[in-house]
Amino acid sequence: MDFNDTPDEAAFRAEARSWLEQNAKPRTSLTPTISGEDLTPEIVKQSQAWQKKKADAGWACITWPKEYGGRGASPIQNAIWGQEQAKFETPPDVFSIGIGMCGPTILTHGTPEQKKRWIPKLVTGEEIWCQLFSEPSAGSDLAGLRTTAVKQGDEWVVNGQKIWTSGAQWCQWGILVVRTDPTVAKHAGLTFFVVDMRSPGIEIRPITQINRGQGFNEVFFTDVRIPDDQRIDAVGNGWAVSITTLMNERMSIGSGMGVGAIEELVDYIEGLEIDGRPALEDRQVRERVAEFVVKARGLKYTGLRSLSALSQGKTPGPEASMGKLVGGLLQQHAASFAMELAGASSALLDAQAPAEAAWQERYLSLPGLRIAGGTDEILRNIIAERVLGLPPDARADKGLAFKDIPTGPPKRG
Amino acid sequence: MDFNDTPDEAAFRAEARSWLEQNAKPRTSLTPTISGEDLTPEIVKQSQAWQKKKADAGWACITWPKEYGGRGASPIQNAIWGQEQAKFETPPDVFSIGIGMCGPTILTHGTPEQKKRWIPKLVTGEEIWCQLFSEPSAGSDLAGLRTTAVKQGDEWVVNGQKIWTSGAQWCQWGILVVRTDPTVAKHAGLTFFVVDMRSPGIEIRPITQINRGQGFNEVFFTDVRIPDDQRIDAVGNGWAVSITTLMNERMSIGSGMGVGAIEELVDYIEGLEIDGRPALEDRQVRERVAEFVVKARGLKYTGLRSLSALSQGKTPGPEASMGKLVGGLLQQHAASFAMELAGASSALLDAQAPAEAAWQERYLSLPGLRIAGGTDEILRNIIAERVLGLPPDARADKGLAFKDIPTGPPKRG
Amino acid sequence: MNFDFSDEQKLLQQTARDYLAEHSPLATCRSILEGAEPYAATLWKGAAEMGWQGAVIPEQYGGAGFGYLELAMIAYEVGRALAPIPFGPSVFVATEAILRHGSDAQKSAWLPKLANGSAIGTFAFAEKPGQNAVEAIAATVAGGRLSGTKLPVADGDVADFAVVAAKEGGMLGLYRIELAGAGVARSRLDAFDPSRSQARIDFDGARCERLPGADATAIARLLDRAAVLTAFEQIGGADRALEITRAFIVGRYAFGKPIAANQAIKHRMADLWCEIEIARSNAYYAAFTLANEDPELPVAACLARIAAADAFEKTTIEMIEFHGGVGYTWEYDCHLFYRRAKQLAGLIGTPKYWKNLLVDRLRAAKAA
Amino acid sequence: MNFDFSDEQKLLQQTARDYLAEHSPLATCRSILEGAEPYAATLWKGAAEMGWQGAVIPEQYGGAGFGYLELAMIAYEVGRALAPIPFGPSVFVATEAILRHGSDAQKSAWLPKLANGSAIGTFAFAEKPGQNAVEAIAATVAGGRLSGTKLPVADGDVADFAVVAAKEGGMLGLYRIELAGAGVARSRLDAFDPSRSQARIDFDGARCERLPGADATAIARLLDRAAVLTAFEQIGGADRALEITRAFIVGRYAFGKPIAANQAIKHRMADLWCEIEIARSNAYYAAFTLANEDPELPVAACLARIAAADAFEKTTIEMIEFHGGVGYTWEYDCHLFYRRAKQLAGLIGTPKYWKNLLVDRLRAAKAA
Repeated sequence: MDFNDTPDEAAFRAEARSWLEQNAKPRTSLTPTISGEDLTPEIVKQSQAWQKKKADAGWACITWPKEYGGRGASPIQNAIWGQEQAKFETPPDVFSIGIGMCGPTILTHGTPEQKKRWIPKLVTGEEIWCQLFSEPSAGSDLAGLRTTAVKQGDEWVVNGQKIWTSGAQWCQWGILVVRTDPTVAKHAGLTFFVVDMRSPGIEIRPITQINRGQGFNEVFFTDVRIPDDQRIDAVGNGWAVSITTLMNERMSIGSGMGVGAIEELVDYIEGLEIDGRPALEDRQVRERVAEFVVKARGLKYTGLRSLSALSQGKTPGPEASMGKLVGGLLQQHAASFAMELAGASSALLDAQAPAEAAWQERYLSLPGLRIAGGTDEILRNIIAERVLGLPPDARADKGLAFKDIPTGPPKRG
Repeated sequence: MDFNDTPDEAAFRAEARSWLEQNAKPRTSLTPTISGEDLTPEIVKQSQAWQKKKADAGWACITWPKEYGGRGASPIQNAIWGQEQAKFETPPDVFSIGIGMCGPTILTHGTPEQKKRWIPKLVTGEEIWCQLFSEPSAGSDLAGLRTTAVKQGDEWVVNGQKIWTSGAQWCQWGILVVRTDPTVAKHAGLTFFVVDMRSPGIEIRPITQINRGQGFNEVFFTDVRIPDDQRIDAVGNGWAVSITTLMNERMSIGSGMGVGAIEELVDYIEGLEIDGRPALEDRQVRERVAEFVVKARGLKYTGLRSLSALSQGKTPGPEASMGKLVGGLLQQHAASFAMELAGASSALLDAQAPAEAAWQERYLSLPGLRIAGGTDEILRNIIAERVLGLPPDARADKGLAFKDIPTGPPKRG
Repeated sequence: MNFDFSDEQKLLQQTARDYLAEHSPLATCRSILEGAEPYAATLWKGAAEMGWQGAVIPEQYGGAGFGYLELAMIAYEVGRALAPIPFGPSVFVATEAILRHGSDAQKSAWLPKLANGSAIGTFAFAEKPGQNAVEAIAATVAGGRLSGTKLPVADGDVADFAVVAAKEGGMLGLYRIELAGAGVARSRLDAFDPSRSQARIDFDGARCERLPGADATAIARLLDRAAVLTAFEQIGGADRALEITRAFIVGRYAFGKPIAANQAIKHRMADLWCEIEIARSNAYYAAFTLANEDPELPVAACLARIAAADAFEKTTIEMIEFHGGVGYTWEYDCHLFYRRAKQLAGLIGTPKYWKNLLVDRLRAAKAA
Repeated sequence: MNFDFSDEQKLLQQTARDYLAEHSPLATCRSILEGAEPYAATLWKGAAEMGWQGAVIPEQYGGAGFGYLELAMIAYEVGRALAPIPFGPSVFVATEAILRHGSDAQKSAWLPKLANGSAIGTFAFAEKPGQNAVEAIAATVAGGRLSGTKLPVADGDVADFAVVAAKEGGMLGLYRIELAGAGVARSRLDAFDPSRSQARIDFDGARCERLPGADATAIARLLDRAAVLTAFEQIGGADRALEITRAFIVGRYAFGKPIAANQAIKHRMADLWCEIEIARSNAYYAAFTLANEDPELPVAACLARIAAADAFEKTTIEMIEFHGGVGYTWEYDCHLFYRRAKQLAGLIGTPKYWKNLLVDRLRAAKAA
């Protein structure tokens, strides 16, 4: 048991760090960026420039095949690269969806032509991608989605609405799953496409979050036409393709989510006085802090264990769901606790109480963290069923054709 | 809003108290007796004697009709009687099941003959009753019970097993629900009987609890014969009759479960030193204590609100389930906390650390409290469905004949 | 034994609910949250016409002459509606302070205006983060002039006067100050719950009037009464949040059934209901001690404050989670409750502060 | 980067598991719990033959010469089996104390006997309820003789000697005492977990040997190491409890389906799994610091102790609840785990104590 890199890993880390040192400046603040920051054209340009710079040097999408602009690197090398890059100031990443989810999906299910067409420009940052999965009536129950595509000649005509699409307004392409056959079971009637976000009939409306952030959008489709050569995998096979995407979404490991926030909580409380006495003289405060730290460190070390698995060539499984589940609740409880310690100042989002305002802001951001990318309840189901092997929930929609599945309370009268 | 009795209530309370003062001595310890104490023939005799004394003076089963030995008193008068009696030392009650559940069920569903036959001797304490509902494979899912009764002439022949029967070895009679038709839906195939506990074919085995108490028994039925005139209500109507029994079980209101335990926790901690300093100087201890007291007092006042409802002639509903749900968890957490404060002494059940041992004993008793008479999970379902009106769980046994309901994992092979 | 509100009190409550349903739907709270107005002035005037601000002010001073039980019912409805008006600080604290501890002159001068809504009062004690105890303040009074900074002061930007906690010769007292007067500088602050405004007030030798009777004990009782009434406001908010959540989860379908059919949700709804009932029962008992000037008030106020604040916060956290994605949107109303729960929890000492008070008071009660 | 145990260590672990499956099924724990024997003597001897008691004792003293990572794996399996032997007090504390702080003579005299199981040691520090800090003791030493009462002492009735915390001239130190010797009176006490025995020991001028190196700091590190190893024992117990519960809820049918299909149960099982994983990760890190004499050990030991104790207790509480009625019977094994979780939590300072230590140590680490 040790934390040291193997010689190969150490060499790779050194190579990565030296390139980063020559091309970026060390990061000062460790504040985790919570979803929902507002992008601007400038930020997007910076992000694209940074991606281009990495691509030119062979540091973009490093696990992807060389032939498509990747580096053919191993998962552990990718994790090492991530650790090192995190130590440097880099522009907000507008490619996380494209590189984290869209690319891997196309690499897995796309034709050689499709890969050649889309992957290289994704690597160089020339084209930005988004994901069009969730719908107002299909969140946790993604396979219950209602957006339809109907074949006309060698085109598909799409109508419906998607929601929770990050940065849609900046994207050239989106991955889209729609219903092409409502007469079969819900998972069987789906098909997966790549859609040009500039197509006529697409309308994008930003969603304002409770913290006033606008990281997400609603995307409306009215008779949007998609050439059949932008279909990924077979008609009716959309669910299998979507699963690949979602697996990659939940892959984010070694994150140690919430660790930074708890370290900041300790620093905040270290400097706080409650009614004239140091907060850390208060055993209730001390013990709550200890409980937060135990969880945060546990998540951090769990991340290291996952890295070890990667390092040994194992692929992390559903246990990765724990990071978001435990980390989300942990941070919300920590923010609430910080607000309680602040007393009357917990009522402020004002620069007159900047340290407190930061916790109030967190308290407004965290409910989103507990919902986006799988609610706590979905994550518990994943752990219960896929880690512990417990039976699935009793299903009310089992064996029904999609069109026959209840979607609301029975009508009275 | 006031806590004072109405003039009528005050008069009744005075009458009750004066009789109690003449016939019992004031209670010294307020320790709540937790289920599982072991009865002895002496204790049973004392309990019967006390019941007889009350009956002779008209203070037994006071809400029951005068013609059967009751007093025709109102529910609020019954509650007042309970409050007053609780202030006096009385023998352990061996009639709580009979008076609390069996009697009311017979009074509601029995024939005049059945009432005349059983109620008076229940009132005088001459005959002790028990309940034969739960089975090893039918706890929360009571209607899934498997004990059968088959009609032969004007008798029924019962085979099967019941469990969690309190004080079975002291009883003359038991109320019994069994399956008389496995070919219909599970709730429709049940019938309700009164069984003579001295019948041939009945075998009683005590169950030892984790706290070594033996308050409950397993009862085995082998070709036990019950005359048809001991059937309560129609064949196949056993579920409706059982519901009456269970409603009465959950009726126990104004109890303020856990209030006494938390008062004792405060007293215990008041006298405790942690590493040489008063425990109540420790803000973590103070705040935990405060949280316990808030819950306990809340339960106490909730009981008073239920009494008010009674006083105004309303009957308490499913909200009574809250007392056991919140009170059970509250006490288990309190016992665990007391053990943590005791440090190394939490390892003892010894007279060398009597105050600590009492909390350890509680910690061993409380898991039973959270299970008996409805688990926490069943109580949450009752509150969710019957108080909040939320939909029932998806049912896997809906519309199936009892014999077709899965009772275990599918056989491999 | 009648541990419940009377039919007359419930009728008053229903009237209040009907009035607020018409004049303070959640859209009203949202308009203040999103707009420039610090509070709903029309609603404030309307409430005064209903007699709410003057509920416990004697008729001789233009009040309605109700009792505290009536005021508790009104507070509950104000909470249910998330009414964006300076009700608590002005009615539960400022009005009480003058009513209980003001001179005859102060009463005659201010109670009528408070009753008819033409004046708004507030309470200023907090000076910096981490402060809960009124004792732990730095503001001082000398020669009838008060100096110090109060941060934050709820409604400090809109109140006509503040009841300010300060020390004169080391002794804690309450002082009434005109906020439009000389030596007072106030600025509105960005609020966590913008439907209720917050301000910073700097006093630099501002002329002030002492409230004669307000010694440390009197101030403690003043806050006890405010805690009880605020608890009703919080329980009102929690009830409404639970009702809205209940309606949503019953109507929202996933996997072919209402999401409310999932135990993960229904059991936590049951737990929330229990939390709120525990809070309600504690608040009822506290209201009884308040209405009867019962010596148990100091303990009962702690019980009510702790239970109500925690129940409201827990309910609003689950409210968003159970709504899922839409619950996290600005467009839905969940965040109005999520914000208000924290705003009320921080107003007059957080639950943590009251928990420690409770233990002291339980021990004192036992010793006595 | 290899934050995991080696294949050799896992092989050793598997050997231990196989051995205990044969020689220490839960029936063995139950037989001690129900019978008069204070511990499973045969199992104790067998464990010694496997080299467990001497895992970290150098071969020159008859030990196996393994490292702490191997001992951690053994501790985990001992915990999984709820093995009714005086393992922790003798191996994690008494043996460590002599190995680290004993004189050469003490080492030569005792390490071989400890390694081959012919001697049992224990640790005596607690004197009365509410005590967690080793510093807060009254036992004193003068002229090589120790006086004072230790209550309770785990395995105090069966140990051949105790390492006793006492003060000499106000200075805290550790002293080795023969428990069969003069001036020592011991009595077995009724235990909350009768599968592990507890005793009271009264010392009245009992002859004792000081462990030279054992000053306050050394004692703190001694307890840190014990905390890490105990954490593995606790996580072993928690894993086994969760496995047994899982098997039960999958096989137990109600309402026509396995009770494990109810979210009320499966989601709480998921939460328990997370608690245990958090504990495991903290324990792994602590084991790393232990094996490498890493300066982070004092912090890591707190993390491991707190997380493991809480995870084991929570798991055993749910274990009974999810088993329902049968889980509350003496006949089922749930209570064996329910008792052991609390026994281990109280052994060397409860989580509450270690939480406060953690904050001090985090601040010290930051200051450094």
